[in-house]
Amino acid sequence: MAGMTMIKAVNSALDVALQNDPLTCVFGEDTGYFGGVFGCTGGLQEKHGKNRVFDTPINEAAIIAMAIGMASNGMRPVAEIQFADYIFPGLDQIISELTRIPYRSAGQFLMPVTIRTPCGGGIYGGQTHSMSPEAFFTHIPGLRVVMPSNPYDAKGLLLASIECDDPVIFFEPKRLYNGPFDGDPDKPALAWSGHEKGEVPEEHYTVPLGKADIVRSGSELTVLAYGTMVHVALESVRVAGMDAEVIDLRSLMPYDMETIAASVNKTGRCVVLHEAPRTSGFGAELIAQIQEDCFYALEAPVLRVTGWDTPYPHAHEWAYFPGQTRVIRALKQVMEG
Amino acid sequence: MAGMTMIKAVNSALDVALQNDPLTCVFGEDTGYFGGVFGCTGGLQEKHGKNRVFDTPINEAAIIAMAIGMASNGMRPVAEIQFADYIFPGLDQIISELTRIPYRSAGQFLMPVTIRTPCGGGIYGGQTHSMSPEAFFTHIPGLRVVMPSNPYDAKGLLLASIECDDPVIFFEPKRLYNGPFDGDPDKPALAWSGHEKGEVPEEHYTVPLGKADIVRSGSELTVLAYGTMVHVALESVRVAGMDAEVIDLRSLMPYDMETIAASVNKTGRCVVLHEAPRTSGFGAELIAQIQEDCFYALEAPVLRVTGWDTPYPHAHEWAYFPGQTRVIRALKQVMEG
Amino acid sequence: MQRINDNNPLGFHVPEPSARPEEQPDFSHIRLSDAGAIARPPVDCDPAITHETSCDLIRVLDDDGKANGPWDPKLSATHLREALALMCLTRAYDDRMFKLQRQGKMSFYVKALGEEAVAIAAARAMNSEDMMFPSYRQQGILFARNRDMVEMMCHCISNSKDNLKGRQLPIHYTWAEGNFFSISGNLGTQFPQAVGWAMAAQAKGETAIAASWVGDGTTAEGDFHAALTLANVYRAPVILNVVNNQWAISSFAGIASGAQPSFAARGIGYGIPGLRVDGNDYLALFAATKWAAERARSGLGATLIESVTYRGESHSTSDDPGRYRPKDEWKSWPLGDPILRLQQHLIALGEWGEKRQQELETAQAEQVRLAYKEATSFGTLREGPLAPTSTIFDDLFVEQPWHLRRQRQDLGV
Amino acid sequence: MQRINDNNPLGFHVPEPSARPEEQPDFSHIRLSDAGAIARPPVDCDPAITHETSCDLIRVLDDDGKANGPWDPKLSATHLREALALMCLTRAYDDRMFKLQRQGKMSFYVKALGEEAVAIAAARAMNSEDMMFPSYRQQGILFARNRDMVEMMCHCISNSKDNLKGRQLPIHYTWAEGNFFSISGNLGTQFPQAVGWAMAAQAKGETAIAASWVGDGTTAEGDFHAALTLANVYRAPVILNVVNNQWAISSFAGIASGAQPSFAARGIGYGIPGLRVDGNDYLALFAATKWAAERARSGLGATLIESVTYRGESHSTSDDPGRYRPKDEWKSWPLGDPILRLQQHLIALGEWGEKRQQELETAQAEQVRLAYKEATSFGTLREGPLAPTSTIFDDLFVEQPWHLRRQRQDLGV
Ligand SMILES: Cc1ncc(C[n+]2csc(CCOP(=O)(O)OP(=O)(O)O)c2C)c(N)n1
Ligand SMILES: Cc1ncc(C[n+]2csc(CCOP(=O)(O)OP(=O)(O)O)c2C)c(N)n1
Ligand SMILES: [Mg+2]
Ligand SMILES: [Mg+2]
Repeated sequence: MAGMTMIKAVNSALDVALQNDPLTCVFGEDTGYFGGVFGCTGGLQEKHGKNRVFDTPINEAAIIAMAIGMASNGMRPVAEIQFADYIFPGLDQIISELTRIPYRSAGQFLMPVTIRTPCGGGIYGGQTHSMSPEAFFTHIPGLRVVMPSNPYDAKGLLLASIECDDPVIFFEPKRLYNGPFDGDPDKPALAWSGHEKGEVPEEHYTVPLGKADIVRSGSELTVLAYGTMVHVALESVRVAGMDAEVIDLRSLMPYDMETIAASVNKTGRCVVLHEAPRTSGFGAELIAQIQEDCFYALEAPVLRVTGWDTPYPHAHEWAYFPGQTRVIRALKQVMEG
Repeated sequence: MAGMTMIKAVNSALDVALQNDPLTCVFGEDTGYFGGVFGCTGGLQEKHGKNRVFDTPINEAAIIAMAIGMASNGMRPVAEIQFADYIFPGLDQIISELTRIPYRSAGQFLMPVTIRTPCGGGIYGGQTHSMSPEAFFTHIPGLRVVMPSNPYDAKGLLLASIECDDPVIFFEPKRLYNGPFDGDPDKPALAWSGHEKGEVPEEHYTVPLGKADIVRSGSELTVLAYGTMVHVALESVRVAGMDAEVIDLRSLMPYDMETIAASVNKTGRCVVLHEAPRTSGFGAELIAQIQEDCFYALEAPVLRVTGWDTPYPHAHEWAYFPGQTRVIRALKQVMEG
Repeated sequence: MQRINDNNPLGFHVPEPSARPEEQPDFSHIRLSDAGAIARPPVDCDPAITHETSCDLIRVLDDDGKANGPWDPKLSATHLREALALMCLTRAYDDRMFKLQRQGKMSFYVKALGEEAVAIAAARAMNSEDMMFPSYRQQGILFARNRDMVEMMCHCISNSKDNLKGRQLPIHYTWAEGNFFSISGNLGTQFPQAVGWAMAAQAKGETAIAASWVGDGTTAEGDFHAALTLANVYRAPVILNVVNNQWAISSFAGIASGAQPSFAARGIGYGIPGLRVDGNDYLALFAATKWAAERARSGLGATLIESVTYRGESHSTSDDPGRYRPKDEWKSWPLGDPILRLQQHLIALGEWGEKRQQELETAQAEQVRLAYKEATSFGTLREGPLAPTSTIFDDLFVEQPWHLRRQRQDLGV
Repeated sequence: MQRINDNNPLGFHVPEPSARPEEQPDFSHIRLSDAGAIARPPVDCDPAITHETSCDLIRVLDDDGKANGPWDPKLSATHLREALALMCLTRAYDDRMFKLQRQGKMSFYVKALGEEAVAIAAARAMNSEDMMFPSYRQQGILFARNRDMVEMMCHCISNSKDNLKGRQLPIHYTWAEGNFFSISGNLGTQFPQAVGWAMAAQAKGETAIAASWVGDGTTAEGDFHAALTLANVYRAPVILNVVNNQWAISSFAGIASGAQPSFAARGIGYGIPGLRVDGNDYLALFAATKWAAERARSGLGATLIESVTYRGESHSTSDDPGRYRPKDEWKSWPLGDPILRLQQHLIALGEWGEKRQQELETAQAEQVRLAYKEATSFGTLREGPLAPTSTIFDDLFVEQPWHLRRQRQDLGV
């Protein structure tokens, strides 16, 4: 065990993967010598060589197409997209190719590709360094969508993603890279050191895909969250003094409906949180399925607390971010409902 | 009034727009001399000149970027993407540019761009000529999403879209181009001639954006549909002999929550239909909002009948298409719930 | 502000083809070279010197069917007869399948009529372990690699033996065993993937190379640029082919090429040598692919080959070319018919004749007929049997997750 | 199958820069030409003949600060002094803003250090009604077009007078009035948009042309290809600029250029002439832009101009260049500093001197200081006032729809 930030945990997962499988390689914009703009691939080129950890031209479609081509030739590529906001030039390669090739070839070509990309706001990144585009990806058949909320899960989930023969998109909430964030920008920044989930084994381990984590048990209501919002949820629940069950989804697709339904059937109330815009966000999917599977247990409408249906505004970042005030209001509202 | 197919109605709308506004132009792959692979732009080049109706290179990003550039120079471009399946190379220009420019320029540059594209299955088009990707677009802030279900609406909505200063994506369900389709592939194909909504004025008119159409009133339950599924809904309701209210959404974003809520509050039961894959499809958004706004009126869970979470399989098209059998089953189930 | 006005079109420029329906075909814009006229640079040449090879036309066969010049690959008569047979087989297969589609036996078909040499020459100039990332018009590769015709047909009619379980439109073959990638319905996507495959071969220290094909129209897609950029930067062992068959559905090649009629010339700006080849000349095509393959195998990187040919048939079974080009345009095509030209060459060599050609055609027609008969014994799209319906939920994830299981159960399969 | 092994890297090829931290800077790969050595083709030349102009380096100013050869635009001393002042103003502004960012006054900043000539020369060689689609490193255009500096700063500190209502990261200016498009944070997207704008100008029969800029790294994006393809096909009156400042964050230009170091050379394959210009030579840049503008206005279409320069500062305030390149690399840059070179020229002409330079710098520092003082009087990012919070829901739709109204109410604004 070692104290690790989420950056270090991601780095450690990549290091282990490169070590264990000679067919794994790591690439993206600035990921080679420099080690990535957030440092997630730092030191890996030096250690594993520039044939296995290298820079790419600035073309997200090319990055993903290259990963597809490599996978079709038996490799296990891990591609980085510098910011989730910049993934769209590569989206066609994901929708029309990466996720379709195993299907349309009837399994003749598998696509064990992992795409890592930092997402989310809270760093004054403005509208092009803050997006949470996960909902788009949950609507793509054949794609696994993963988002960790802490260093321990980040390493375990990333190794599970890399080792999985399905294509995976792995979102890293950049606001959590250096410490947990409870949604209050005025507090001094927290660090992972000292945090239970900041203790990460140096060696190989995995956290299972498709399994949510009940990060706080409770009986009054269920809060569903992932990424940064997990920490906002925990703190909001604490401040509001509620006996809430907080579930960290970890895998968004396939999501862990079993765990979700068990909780909502128990509590009868639910709030869903995400940073992404509200309309057709992933919260909508969760709510649609919850009301179908848990209808008769529900005592109030399931509420969503989300980003607004606008780009992430730079100066008004904290009016956009679904922080504690809004979360607590929803928690209370759902209890009254 | 004239009998028009949906192809003719689209063509007539473009013709009127080109006639009325010298700043309107129409372009896309094969849209010039040939008049489009479905004929929607047929005859327009001959009539309005090749400076206003022309072919583009095969690059969907270029097509949309060109439209953006033209709009920024005061024009009102109408771009065609040959199949909705092929829009993804252009998605970055839609997400990062078209819909953001008015916002990020604080209104200095408006984007009165209309993107037309045929969508949906039912023509044995296989996985690359059958997609219904509308849900992706409903998650993009600042974009209007429109899908007509008949020639009359097609013309009126298309003219409204072109004349609107907001960017609009206009989906044309290709299975409806030549006639309504009730979901039964074994019946002889129907034609628009004789259909009430196949009677279309030759001149200018608009159908308002953002307004749903109650295509059948009823009191027992509400069926929400758009595009091809409107016809499947109507026929299923008829076959099942139910007193259902069938709502044709027409505009998906912004959608007409007022009409939807009024209906669901009245009936207490609701089924949502779409051809697109289920998970994170647009049905999820509708259900999430309905259960929030109409919770206490609901007597059963809102059900979705949708395409599966797979690409559109070629040979098993009819096992994928959410046809009458599945719709009727859901109608019954929601009545029992 | 001046308004748009048809009478005053000002500077707006949209390229137009030389002839539209009812007009005289006109190919005077096609820049021809004499057979044998273009020098063959060494494979380790500086890409910058390939202006001639990329802007003029590399041709070996002259009008009399004689082979000329430095690009003559000097193939044996046996090789040439095999090549001819493969081109004829492609055409025989296409003819029958196209007709069957018209009869409603399958949903879609695409012919390679007039450009059969492109695929056959490339496939034969490469090795069987080399990986192919074709577009939908290189079915010839499958014949050249001896794929079972019955299997090909089973795919096209989506029956119970379709190796793609009915999931793909006809002619979107996949054949991993034969190193033939999954054909995409999305234009151009396979171009940069081929580069990725080639990079992996490099990384693994293998010797196989990759090749990919796009059409003239498809060069406009961003993925074309992605492929050239990757291939250049990583010096990948890949052959990038543009099949310039003059048309992209209804758009003539000028809607992609604009003022620069050579697509091969695009390569040079990316540090990639360009070869512009008579696409109806089997010998020239074979030689060009050999050159590129040797370059790739020597660690020198990619080559961009443009095959100048003509799409003899409609784009697919879904369009009528009479609506956008002169009906008989193909007849005026200055590079002729690739099959006739190779025949003429063999005849000139004294290695072929009318009779052998007729025997070949008869035998192939029978082969295709029998194959179709056998294929239909495994079902057809309309009448079945198809792959089991439950298979529509397979192959998305290595293990079927709960949501697909539920959906399968919902469908009752 | 052979496995990857560090000891046996086989054919895998990844370009490497000539020097990394702690190593000696080395620019021997930069192909220089003598000032005045490159011929100036007529603007209606065939793009195919622009190999020399696109692969060698168009230079006017020699080492002694003398102007040479056919590209000398023969500008007046007054013009040159203005140009110098604008470049100095860019630098003075950048310096102060960069420092203020370090002090936490704004969230982000990007300098144009070392490449100031690129934007100023282009802006001055074009007309004020011409439309600019810049990247984030052409702030000089705003100075050349006399944008109010206080307004620029109000945007950067996102205060109540920010004309973008605080919605954009600093330096992502928009100024419609000054024909300056909305800068995107997404690389390359504006390149094909500029072509669309130019096509609209054509369609409307107007005389204005457009220009756009991307960096060396950004040439790899698909939108670069989209722009060249559109510009070629529609013969659009647009100037497409590549600012090759040797670095794209931590990646050297070779990660985009591969074996073909000239980005200007890409144009030829698209039927677009290429000009490769000493990017630190104001005279050469001005002349190149003039040439391209004349070509565009004559209905001859686009030009691709590569400005060869060096990014003197970090990529932005977010990175430390000492981690990926030699700290003093800029000092070895063979094309020097664009400001010093223009100064030297003016001094050689007897039109400038130490003292005037010092006066200029003092005055500009004061101008910037005062402007910042005034800007802060309208608020700052951290302390406000900002645009009213309710504005975050504006400008998405012409009329605010129900869902945004609800969200605004939910936020209580
Ligand atoms: C991304 C994408 N855009 C559009 C299409 C529709 N489409 C299919 S084939 C075709 C024309 C292709 O022409 P070309 O590249 O010249 O190839 P050819 O058919 O002549 O072999 C078009 C536009 C598509 N399949 N994919
Ligand atoms: C689509 C996209 N991908 C990645 C990025 C992240 N990014 C911002 S600037 C940059 C480097 C650009 O380098 P270059 O084009 O050379 O321009 P320069 O900064 O040198 O002016 C990168 C990778 C982005 N902004 N947009
Ligand atoms: Mg073609
Ligand atoms: Mg750069």
